[in-house]
Amino acid sequence: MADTILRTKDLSVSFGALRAVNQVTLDIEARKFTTILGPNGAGKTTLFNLISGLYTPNEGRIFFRDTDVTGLTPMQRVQAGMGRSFQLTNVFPKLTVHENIRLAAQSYCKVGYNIFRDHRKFQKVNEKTEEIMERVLLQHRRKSPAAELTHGEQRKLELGMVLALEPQVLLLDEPTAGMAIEEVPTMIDIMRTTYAMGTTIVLIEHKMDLVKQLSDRLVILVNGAVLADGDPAEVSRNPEVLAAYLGGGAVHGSAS
Amino acid sequence: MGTFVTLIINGLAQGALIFLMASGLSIILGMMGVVNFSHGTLFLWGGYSYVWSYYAIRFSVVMRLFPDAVPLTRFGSILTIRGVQLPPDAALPFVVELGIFLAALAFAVVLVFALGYVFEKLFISRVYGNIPAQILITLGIQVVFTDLVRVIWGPNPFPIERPPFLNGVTAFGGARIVHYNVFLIIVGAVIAVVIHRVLTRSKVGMVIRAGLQNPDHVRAIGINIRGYFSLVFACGAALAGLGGALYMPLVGNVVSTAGMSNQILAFIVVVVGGLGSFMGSALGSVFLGLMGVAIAMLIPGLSVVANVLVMALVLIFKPDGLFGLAVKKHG
Amino acid sequence: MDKLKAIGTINIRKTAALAALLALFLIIPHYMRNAQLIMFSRVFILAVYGMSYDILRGYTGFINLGQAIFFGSGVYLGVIFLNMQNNLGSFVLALGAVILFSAAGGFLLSRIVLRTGGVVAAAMVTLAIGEIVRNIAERWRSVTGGQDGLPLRFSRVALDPLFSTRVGGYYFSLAFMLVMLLILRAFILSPTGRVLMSIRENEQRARFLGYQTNRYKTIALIVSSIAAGLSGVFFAVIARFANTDYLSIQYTLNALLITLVGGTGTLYGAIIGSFFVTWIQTFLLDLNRSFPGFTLFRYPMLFVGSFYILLVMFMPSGIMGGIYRLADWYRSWKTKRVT
Amino acid sequence: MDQLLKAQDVVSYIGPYTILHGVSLEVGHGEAVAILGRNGAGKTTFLKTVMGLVKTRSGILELDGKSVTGMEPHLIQRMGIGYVPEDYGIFDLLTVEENFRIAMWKEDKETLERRDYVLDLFPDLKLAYKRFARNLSGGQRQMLSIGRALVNDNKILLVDEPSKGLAPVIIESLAQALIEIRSHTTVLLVEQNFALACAVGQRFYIINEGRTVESGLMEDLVKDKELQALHLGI
Repeated sequence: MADTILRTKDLSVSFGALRAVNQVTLDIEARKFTTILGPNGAGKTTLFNLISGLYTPNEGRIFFRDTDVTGLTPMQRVQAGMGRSFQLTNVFPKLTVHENIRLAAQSYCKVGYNIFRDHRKFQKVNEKTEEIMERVLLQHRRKSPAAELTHGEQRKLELGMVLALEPQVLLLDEPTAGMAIEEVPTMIDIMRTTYAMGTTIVLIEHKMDLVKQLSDRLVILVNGAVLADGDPAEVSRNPEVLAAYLGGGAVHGSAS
Repeated sequence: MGTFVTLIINGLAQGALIFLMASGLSIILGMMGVVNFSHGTLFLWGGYSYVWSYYAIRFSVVMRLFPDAVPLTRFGSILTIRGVQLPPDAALPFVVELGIFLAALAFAVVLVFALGYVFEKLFISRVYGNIPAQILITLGIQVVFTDLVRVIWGPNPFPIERPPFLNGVTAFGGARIVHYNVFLIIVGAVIAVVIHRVLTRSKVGMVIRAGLQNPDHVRAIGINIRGYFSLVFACGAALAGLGGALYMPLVGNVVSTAGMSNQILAFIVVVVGGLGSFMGSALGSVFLGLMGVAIAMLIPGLSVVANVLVMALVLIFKPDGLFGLAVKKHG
Repeated sequence: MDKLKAIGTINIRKTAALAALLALFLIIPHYMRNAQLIMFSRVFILAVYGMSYDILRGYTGFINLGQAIFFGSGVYLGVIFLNMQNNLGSFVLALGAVILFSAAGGFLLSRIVLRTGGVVAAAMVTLAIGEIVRNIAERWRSVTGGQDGLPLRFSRVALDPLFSTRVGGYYFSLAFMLVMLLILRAFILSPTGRVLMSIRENEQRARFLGYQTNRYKTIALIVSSIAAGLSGVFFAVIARFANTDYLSIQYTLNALLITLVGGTGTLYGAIIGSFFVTWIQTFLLDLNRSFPGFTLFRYPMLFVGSFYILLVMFMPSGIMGGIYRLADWYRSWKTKRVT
Repeated sequence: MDQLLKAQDVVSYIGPYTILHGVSLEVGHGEAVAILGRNGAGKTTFLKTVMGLVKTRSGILELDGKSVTGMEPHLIQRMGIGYVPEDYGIFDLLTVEENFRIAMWKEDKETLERRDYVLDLFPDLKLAYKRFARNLSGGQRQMLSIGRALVNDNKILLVDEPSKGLAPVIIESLAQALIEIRSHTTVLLVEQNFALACAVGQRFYIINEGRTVESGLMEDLVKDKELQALHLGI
C-alpha cells in the first residue's frame, strides 16, 4: 500500500529576485527511500528548509500525515515526528558525544522540564543514549567533545542525534558531504539499518553512484523545480537529466 | 489651541535632542553591530565640557571688557565653573555672546569626538564581533567615565543659564513659545538633513550603507572599513556630545545622572524605531518626544514608566520595531 | 582499573579538602573582628548573587543588565518586612514575598525580552527597565525613603539569637550560601539545566531537538531572579540598610564582575569572584577613610570599573578560567613528560 | 617570477576549525584556471583565504612575487585582485552606479573607460544603472559583481561559482562574457558547473578535503571520465 507520509503542494519560495524553489509538488511514501538529486544551487537544501520549517514558503502547503504543518514552527514539526540533519555539521561543539546524544534522547523521552532530579538518573534516557551510540558506532568516542571529532564522526553524531528522536520521516541533507572516502560505507550502513527499521528516509545527495544503490525513488531538482521523478535506474538514464546535471544544459558547444 | 502649539513645540524640541543621541547610536549599531552602552557618558561629557568652557570663556571675556564685573559662586571640583555678574546696565554685544556660545559648543563637540575616537581605538576595536564583550566593555566605560565627570566637576547638581539671546519666550496667540525650544528644533532638523545627505550622497555614506549590509564585502572591494568604523563611531559620539551640550541649558541645571537617563531614552528610540534604521530613529525620536511631553502634562504620574511601557508594548507586538529594519540581514 | 582507582582517590582527596575548608569556615568567625565578620558575610551572600547571574550568563548566554532589580528589591523587602516586625517569622515572610516578586518579575521580563531574540536588544531593554525601576524607587519616597535610603530601624536585630550578633549573621550567610549552592547545582545538573547548556551552545539545534527554547530560558530567568532576590533579603540583614544603589546599574556591574573574575559556567567561581569584589571594595573604602583629602578615593566605582574593563579586555574567561587553563596546560605537560 | 598567483601548502582556519589542509596552485599571467571539486571541498574557502577573509595558518601565498599572508583584505585587494564572492557581495542599499563607484580606487579616465567597457559587456546593467541593487535579478547581480571587480586595474580576477542558482540561459551569457574577459585578464574560476568550467578554464585544479589532489590541462580532464567520476561525482 502506498500511503503518503509527507506531501508538498505547489511549494514556492523566492529570495529577492531568485526563485529558489518553484512549484514543487511531491508525495513521499512511507517506509520508502527517496533521494533528491540536483546540481549545486538547485534548491535542494532550500526545499528541506521549507519542509522542516526553517523558511516560510511564499506559496504552497506542506502536509505531514494529512495534517497541514505549513504554519508550524520547526520545533513543533520535530515533535510531530519529522527529523532532519543539516548539511553543515550542526552539533553542540563543546559538549561530549554522550551529552549530545543524551540531549536528543532526553527530548524524545520528554523529561526536559525536570528541575531538581539529576539528569543521570533517568534510566530510559540512558538506555536510549547507549542504543543510539551503538547504532552510529561512536561508543569509543563517548567522552570526546564534539569539536574534537573528525568530520566524518561529526556527521555520524549529527545523524545519531536525529535518530534518537525516533522520527517517522528522516530528512538527510548530504550526510556524506566532506567525509573521507573510507568513512562513507559506514554511513551508508547506518542509513540502511535505519531504513530497514521502518523509517521513511528522504536524502539529498550529490553523488549519483551512492544514490543508485540506496534509493527506491529518485527525484531530480533543477533550478528549484522537479525535472524528473521515478525509478532510479530509469531517471539516471534520462538524457535531459544527464544534461542538466552536467551543467544545466548551458554552454554546450563552447565546451571543448 | 495655544496649549496644543506649546505642547507640539516642546515635544519636537525634546525629540530633536533625543534624535541627536539616537541617530549616532543607531548608525553605529547598524554598521558595526556595536551597542554603545557608553553613549550616555559621551552625552554627559558633551554637557559638562560645554558648560565649563562656556562659563570659562565668558568669564575671561567679561573680566577683560568690564574690570569691575563681580565673580560669582563657584561650582566644581578639579575644574571649577565660575559665573560672573555684569555691572549694572552693561551687556555683551550679540556677536560676542553668539561667539562665546558657538565656541563652547565647538569645544564640547570636538572634545567628545576625540573621546569617541579614543574609545573606539582603545577598547571597542578589540572586541568587534564579540557582542557580550562589547556590551560589557562599553558598560564599564559608562560607569568609569561618568564617575570621572563627578571627580572633575564635582558630584552635586548646579544651576546654569541659557545664552541670553536664546533665553526668551514669545507669546503667540495662546501659546508660549520658548525660543530655546525653537532653536533646538532647527538644530535637530538641520542635523537630520545633513546626516541624510551624507548618507545618500557622499562616499562615506556609501560605505556606511554598504557596511550596514556586510562589512566583509566592503573590505573585499578594497576599502579599509576599520578606518570608517573609527570615524563613524567618533561622529556618533560627537552627535551625542552636541546633544549633551544643548540639553544642559534646556533643563537649566547640570546633573551627572543625565547621561544614563538620556541614554535610556535613546535606547528606547532605537528599539522602538527598529535596530539600525536611520529613518526609524528619526521618527522614533519625534514620537517619543511628543509622547513624553503629552504624558507629562496629562498624567504626570505616569511619565517615568510611559517610555518603558511603550517599549515593552512594541517588543511584545512588533519585535522588529515600529519602522522595521533598513536591511534584513540574511542568516 | 587504575583509572577508576585514580578517580576514587581524587574524590576522597577532594572531599577531604572540602571538609577541611568547611571546618575552617566554621571556626574562623570566633577569631575575627566585627568588620571582618561583616565582610565575610557579604562575601557569602554576594556569592549567591553572583551565582544567580552565572545561571543566566554562564548557562544561557543571556546578558541581563537589570539583575540588580531583583537584588535591590530583595534588600528593600527585607528591610521593610523586618521593620514591621523584627522577628524570624517576618524574615521568612520577606523570603516568601521576594520569591513571589522575583518569579513574577522574571516571568514578565522574559515575556518582553525573549520576543526580541538577540543578546543586544535584550541587554538594551533590561538596562532600560532596570534604570526605570530605580527611578521609580527614588521617587516613591514614602516606601523607599528616596535617595536617603531606608535603615533597618532596630539597631540590634532582635531575631533568633543566632541572627542578632555579627557571628550569627556570619553563620546564617554561610548556611544560605551552602544551601543555595546545592540547590543551584542540582538545577544545573537537572535535565532542564542540561537543555539550557545546549541552548547556549547552539540554540537553533536545541530547537531542532524539539525543545521549546524560550520556555527553558524563561525558567532560567525565573530561577536566576529568585536567587538574586533571596540574596538581597539576606543582604538586608547584614547591611542593615536599603537604598537605591542596590537597584542601580552599579550592582548589576558587581554581579558581572563577580562572574568575570570567577569565570562563567562554574558556580564555584562565583565564590571566588565574590571574595575578590568584596575585598577590593572594602579596600577602596578603607583607602578613602585613610586619605579623606584625596578626591579619587571617594569614587570606588572608578577603580572597580577600570579593573572590570581591563578584565573584559585581557582575561575574557575570568581569573578562574585562566587558572583552569594553566591547570590544563600543566596536566598535558605532565602526561607528555611521562610518555 | 612569472607566476602571478602562487599558493604553496596553504593551511587556513576559522576559529578552532582547520578548513584548508594544504592547497598548492599556480596561475600564470594571462591564464584562465578553474578550480573544481565537490561541495564542501574548500574551493570557496581558498578564494577567501587569498583575500585574507579567512586566516592562513601556514604556507605561502604570493601575488606577483609578493607575499599576501596575514594582510588586511582591503590591502590585498589593492594589490590588484578583483574578487567576485559566492553570494555576489552586492550592496542592496546602493544603486548600481554607487556599487561601481564604491569599488573604484580612483575616478580617473581609465577607470571610467573600464566601467563603460563593462556596461557594454553587460547591457542589462546599463539599463538598471540608476536603480537600487536590491531590485536586480540574480543574473544581473552576478553581472554587477563581475563588472564591479573589473573597474579597477586588476592583475587577476577571482570568480566564485558564477553559475550558482542561475538559469541556463543566463549561465550561457555569463560564459560568453567570461571568455571575453579572459582574453585580457587573468582569471581564476571556482566552479561546479563542469561545462562552464570547461568553457572558460584552460587548466584545472581539483580540491578535495581541503587539499589540491589533481591538476592538468582542461582538455585532458574532459577526456578522463574516470577522474571526473572520482572527484566530481559525475
